[in-house]
Amino acid sequence: MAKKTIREAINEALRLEMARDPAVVVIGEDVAGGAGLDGEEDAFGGVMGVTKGLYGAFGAPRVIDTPISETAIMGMAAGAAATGLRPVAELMFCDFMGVCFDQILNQAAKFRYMFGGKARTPLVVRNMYGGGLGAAAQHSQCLYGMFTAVPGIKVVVPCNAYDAKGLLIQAIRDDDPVIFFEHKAMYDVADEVPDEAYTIPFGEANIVREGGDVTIVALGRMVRVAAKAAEQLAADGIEAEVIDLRTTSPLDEETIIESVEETGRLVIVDEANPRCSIAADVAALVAGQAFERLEAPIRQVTAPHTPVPFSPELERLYLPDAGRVAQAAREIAG
Amino acid sequence: MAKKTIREAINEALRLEMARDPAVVVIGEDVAGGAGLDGEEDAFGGVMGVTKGLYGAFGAPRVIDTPISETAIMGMAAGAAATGLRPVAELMFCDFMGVCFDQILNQAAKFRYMFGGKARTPLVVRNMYGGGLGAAAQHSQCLYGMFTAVPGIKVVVPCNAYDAKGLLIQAIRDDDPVIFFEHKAMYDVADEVPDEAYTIPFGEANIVREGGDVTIVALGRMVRVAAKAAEQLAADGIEAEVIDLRTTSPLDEETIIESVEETGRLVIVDEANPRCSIAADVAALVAGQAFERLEAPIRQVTAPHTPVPFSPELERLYLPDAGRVAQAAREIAG
Amino acid sequence: MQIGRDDLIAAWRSMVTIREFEERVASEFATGDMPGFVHLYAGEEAIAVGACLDLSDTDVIGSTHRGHGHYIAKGCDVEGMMLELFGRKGGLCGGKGGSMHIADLDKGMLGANGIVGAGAPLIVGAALTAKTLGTGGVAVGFFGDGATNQGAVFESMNMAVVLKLPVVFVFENNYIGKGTGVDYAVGSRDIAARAAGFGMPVEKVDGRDFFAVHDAMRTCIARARDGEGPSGIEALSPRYYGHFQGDPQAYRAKGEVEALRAEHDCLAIFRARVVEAGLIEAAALDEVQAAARQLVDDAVRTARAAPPPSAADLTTDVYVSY
Amino acid sequence: MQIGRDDLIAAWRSMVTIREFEERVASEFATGDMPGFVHLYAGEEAIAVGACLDLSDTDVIGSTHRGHGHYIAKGCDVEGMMLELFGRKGGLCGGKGGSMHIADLDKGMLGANGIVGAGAPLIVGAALTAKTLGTGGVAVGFFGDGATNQGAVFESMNMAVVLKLPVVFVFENNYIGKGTGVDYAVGSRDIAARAAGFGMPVEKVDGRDFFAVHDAMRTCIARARDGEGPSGIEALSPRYYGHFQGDPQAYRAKGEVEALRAEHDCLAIFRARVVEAGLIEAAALDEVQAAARQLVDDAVRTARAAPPPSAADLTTDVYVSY
Ligand SMILES: Cc1ncc(C[n+]2csc(CCOP(=O)(O)OP(=O)(O)O)c2C)c(N)n1
Ligand SMILES: Cc1ncc(C[n+]2csc(CCOP(=O)(O)OP(=O)(O)O)c2C)c(N)n1
Ligand SMILES: [Mg+2]
Ligand SMILES: [Mg+2]
Repeated sequence: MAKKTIREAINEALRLEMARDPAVVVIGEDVAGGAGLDGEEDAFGGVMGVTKGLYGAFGAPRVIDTPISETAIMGMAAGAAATGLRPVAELMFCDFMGVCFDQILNQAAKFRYMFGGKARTPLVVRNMYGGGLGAAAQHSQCLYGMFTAVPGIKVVVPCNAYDAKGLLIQAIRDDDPVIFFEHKAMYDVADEVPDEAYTIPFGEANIVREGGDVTIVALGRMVRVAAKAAEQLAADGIEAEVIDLRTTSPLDEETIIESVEETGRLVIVDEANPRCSIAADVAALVAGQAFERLEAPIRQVTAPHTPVPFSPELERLYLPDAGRVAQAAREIAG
Repeated sequence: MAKKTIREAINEALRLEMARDPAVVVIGEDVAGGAGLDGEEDAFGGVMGVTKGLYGAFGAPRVIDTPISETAIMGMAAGAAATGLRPVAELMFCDFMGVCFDQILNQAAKFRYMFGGKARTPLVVRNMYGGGLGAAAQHSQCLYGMFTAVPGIKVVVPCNAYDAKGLLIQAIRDDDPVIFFEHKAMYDVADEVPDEAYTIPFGEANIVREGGDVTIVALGRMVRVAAKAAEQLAADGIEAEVIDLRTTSPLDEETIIESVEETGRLVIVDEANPRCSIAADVAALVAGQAFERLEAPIRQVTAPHTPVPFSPELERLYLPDAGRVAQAAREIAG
Repeated sequence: MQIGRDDLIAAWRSMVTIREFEERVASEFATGDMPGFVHLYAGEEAIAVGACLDLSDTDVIGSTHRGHGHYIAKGCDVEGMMLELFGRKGGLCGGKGGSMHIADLDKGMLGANGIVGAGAPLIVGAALTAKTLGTGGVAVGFFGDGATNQGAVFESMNMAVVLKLPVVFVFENNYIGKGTGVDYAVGSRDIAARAAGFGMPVEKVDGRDFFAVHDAMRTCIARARDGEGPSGIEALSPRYYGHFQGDPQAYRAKGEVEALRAEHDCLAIFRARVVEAGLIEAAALDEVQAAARQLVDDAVRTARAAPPPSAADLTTDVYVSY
Repeated sequence: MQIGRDDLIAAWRSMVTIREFEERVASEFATGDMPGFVHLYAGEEAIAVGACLDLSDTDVIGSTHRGHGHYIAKGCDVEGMMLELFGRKGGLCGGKGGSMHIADLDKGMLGANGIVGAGAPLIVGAALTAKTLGTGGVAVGFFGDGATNQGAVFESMNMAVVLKLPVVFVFENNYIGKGTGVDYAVGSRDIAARAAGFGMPVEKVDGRDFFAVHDAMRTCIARARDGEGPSGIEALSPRYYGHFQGDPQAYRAKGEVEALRAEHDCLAIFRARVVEAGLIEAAALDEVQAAARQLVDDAVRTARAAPPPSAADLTTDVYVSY
């Protein structure tokens, strides 16, 4: 089995599904690139090169470059999904949901319910989230919480190449709208990824590390932060169980609760701002359903209630790190 | 002191502030109505008649009817706020934030931080939220949680006419962007409201009812539901303390925690969907900061994770009611 | 224009069914038994029917908050809609959608929409499906004069032109958006010309004249089917009722609606034309209208007798699987 | 056009300062010491400077992600921007904004914007302030060819026309939006005509010719100041660098940029014009350019020597009061 980066894993997932199903199309700005210009075709292959080569393999009718019109992109994808295609639309940065949220919030998410169960909307929206690249306040947010809040939407936040491929293939074959979050600073992270197609079911969290002293729930890039913290804690003789949510909607409540019932202690690590976040959501779940077994306050390690700062020094302070996670765990696992 | 409806209280707040400060303008669709037509001027005064009469009192330059272009409305208001006006923009239904969220999420909310503290954006966005009128999935949502999640924004959710007037005047005089939520089914609810201008500070929850057995935190229309539940509980000898949040950002953490430290029990009532909600946010706060004094699981009484149904029978089942709140309280106050 | 007798009868049936339906909904809503908000299409029948007459179930339409007429013109079930408007079990959306979300995907009716302008990207998507899968279908979107100022509509026109998609934009200019006049809200004061500036032909027609609408649409639909890309029409016709039921229409001149009904009603215009041209005899038209009235009357009786959705329906249909 | 010598010198100073700044940022960014993303304006200097020459601090401009040129043309502090681009204390935004959010409200620079098209409603708002408070100011918004396809820009043009606001829309057509050509992305293939369809005059000019831009803008600004409402210009001029630094520009033909630099550079055109017309002697121009280079060099030295923001800055400036 070959090592592949998250970039390669996602590209491979798209390739396999486009080859398997003619209804799968990729839509977005510069998903190929070079349209209407004198240089190369497929000049970008997505701003991060994730869709590179798909244009050559499947051509313009399946890899669709668009004007800078996210509302039209998302709505076109939603309308196409409701009428027979399986579009994978690229939003580029999740921050741009601000200009096109209606087509997800009020359209794609609600078709099935509003239309009395008669609609199917197999739409996938790929987007980039997260800090670490100095992209500042409008290109670094973690907005998966807002999508998780919307009934009718599924939300995926993979943390490695293996999961990214399996979850994306699942998302494309899924009959509901799925928002797929990719961390912009993780595309080059590589691990073992099979060449063939495989799916990872939604709503099944991954226990990255077993431990009986404290449960650390994390998602996306924060899973690696949590794992690093767990190592530091192990050195102090504290065994942390690290849970990667993989999907926030559906949420694997069972795995979280079972773990906390064992450890009695919970730390949640979320790169997002704290208010109405996934961190708060998981804390509330446990405070409601595992209270009797809880032996300490639930700690959330998140970004502060501020926009993402530009300066690298400030951004480093803004982002949760292993030290803060370990510290939070020590405070309650004492 | 005269009894006034929430509609009248809001109208009065706008009148007083417009008279007091020439920089205050009202912007929105049919905030007057009748523009370019042969009938009456000020024909609508807002879809619910809340701004009725302002046009006559202050004229077109201060009461600005617009095309159906929410992005331009919100952005114009944000840009005007950043350059010297104090606009009160009307979004009509909060559900419409989907078509204009960027101007709040990425613009108004972030100016001050991105520009290094040099910007002031005294913007107020009035909107209607909530169910109960059979307005269905795209006109009944409770989206205050999504705005609460955004650093740089303040969020107000009044539950009666007195608070609506005082909080709106505060919002207009406030130098930060404020999203002001009005429940569409409560405009005719009346109580004692002074004629003169007064302000209610943000971040100060209101203890609607004192009690030592269980704390019930609620907001907006759910405050009345919580109060009703408290009466039912009193009949069973359970004394509930009912807290009206008034503003979700800033959040009065102190009042909530002090109360739970007394009662040891918490129920949160929120008309919104459950995931990443204010209910979850408050539960997480208490699970982190009042855990030692907590004697029972934290219960959330919210709408289910579904869109808002149209049929009145289904909508009644969808909305939290006093019976469910009392039941949740009994389960933990037993 | 040559339209066969059967098609003319079909068109008349659609137009009078819409009129009978809307007039009846007005009175039913007034009883207080019909929940929520309803926006009535009476007065604009010729637009929906002229636009949809040549469409089949493989063609898709996107509607607005004022969707009853588009729904009937597209051949969807009248009783199913009446049940839905009353929020009853058996309603076309199971009572979960109501008037503002009335839809029938099997018939290519992609739904009314409570968000003004939001249907535009959706029908562009339906057109993308048709082009990508080669179904030969076209997508027709309806938009009010007010909706033409929404970013979603502008972006969609450009997108359809760029991707050369089989879309027809139907701009229903009833000269009012809620309580605001089109000459105030549309800065250019010309919806068709502004739309044409996006790079597609847009023809302005009298929306009260079924034949004018049908002629113009025939050209647009043929162009779309031939792979020549999008186009549009601006059809002018008034609405007879308020923006929503309960709206006193203070923004309109006294007697404005009465005059419009008396002098330029689209049904009367159609009737006069076909009778004078000897295409259909008045009696036949009356028969069709009587049948339509009966159909609506039966639908109301069925709807009023129908039970509400069951409690279990509250949490179904959120996801295909979760 | 008659522009006094001082104004010509000022224009030249702005243009060469932008050029020197951008060329230097390119090399500084290449060292890896400059964080984040930068989008360079080199090649388009005549547009920003021609558009801003007649503006005062009471006039407001709204910029784009490619904002360095607009910022300098509006007379904002060069050292403050260089510090900001390096994310240092003392940067104009305290190191919290960076290149994509460079702003100076005191000088009427409402900010670069990381969201394409989002500046449009904002400058309409600035114009509303000017009109409501009677400041006599105008608002000028800059938008790329790609941005002209955003709903926010379309809605804003209509809003400005409806409210007759003192806005000037400057469409900077460098014929590329990231990696997509304008003739692909703009279905009508004519930005100016499409914009004019919204009900305002929009003139197409050679954006490499400072004088052409300035002339057209003079008319637009006068119109706005006289309360006659919005207008716009479409100015054509290429960008010399990639979409962002690090972009290999594979979408461009080989030698395309080199040819543009050699044959149609806006600085060369300006220089030739004023020297040949005997308005300014070459030596004076060289002096100004040398000073600009020195200014930028000093700014880099200051920025590289400056400390980062302090940790406490992370949580300040979120609210005026909370
Ligand atoms: C995005 C959005 N903005 C505002 C509204 C409120 N609203 C519903 S219909 C309407 C007027 C629409 O006018 P027009 O497009 O001319 O259609 P008509 O009602 O005349 O058929 C408005 C403002 C909405 N539903 N969605
Ligand atoms: C809403 C939004 N969509 C997409 C992007 C990504 N993006 C940034 S700049 C750009 C291209 C802009 O092209 P144009 O408007 O022509 O300006 P230019 O870069 O040529 O100056 C794109 C697609 C963005 N920042 N915001
Ligand atoms: Mg209308
Ligand atoms: Mg460009």
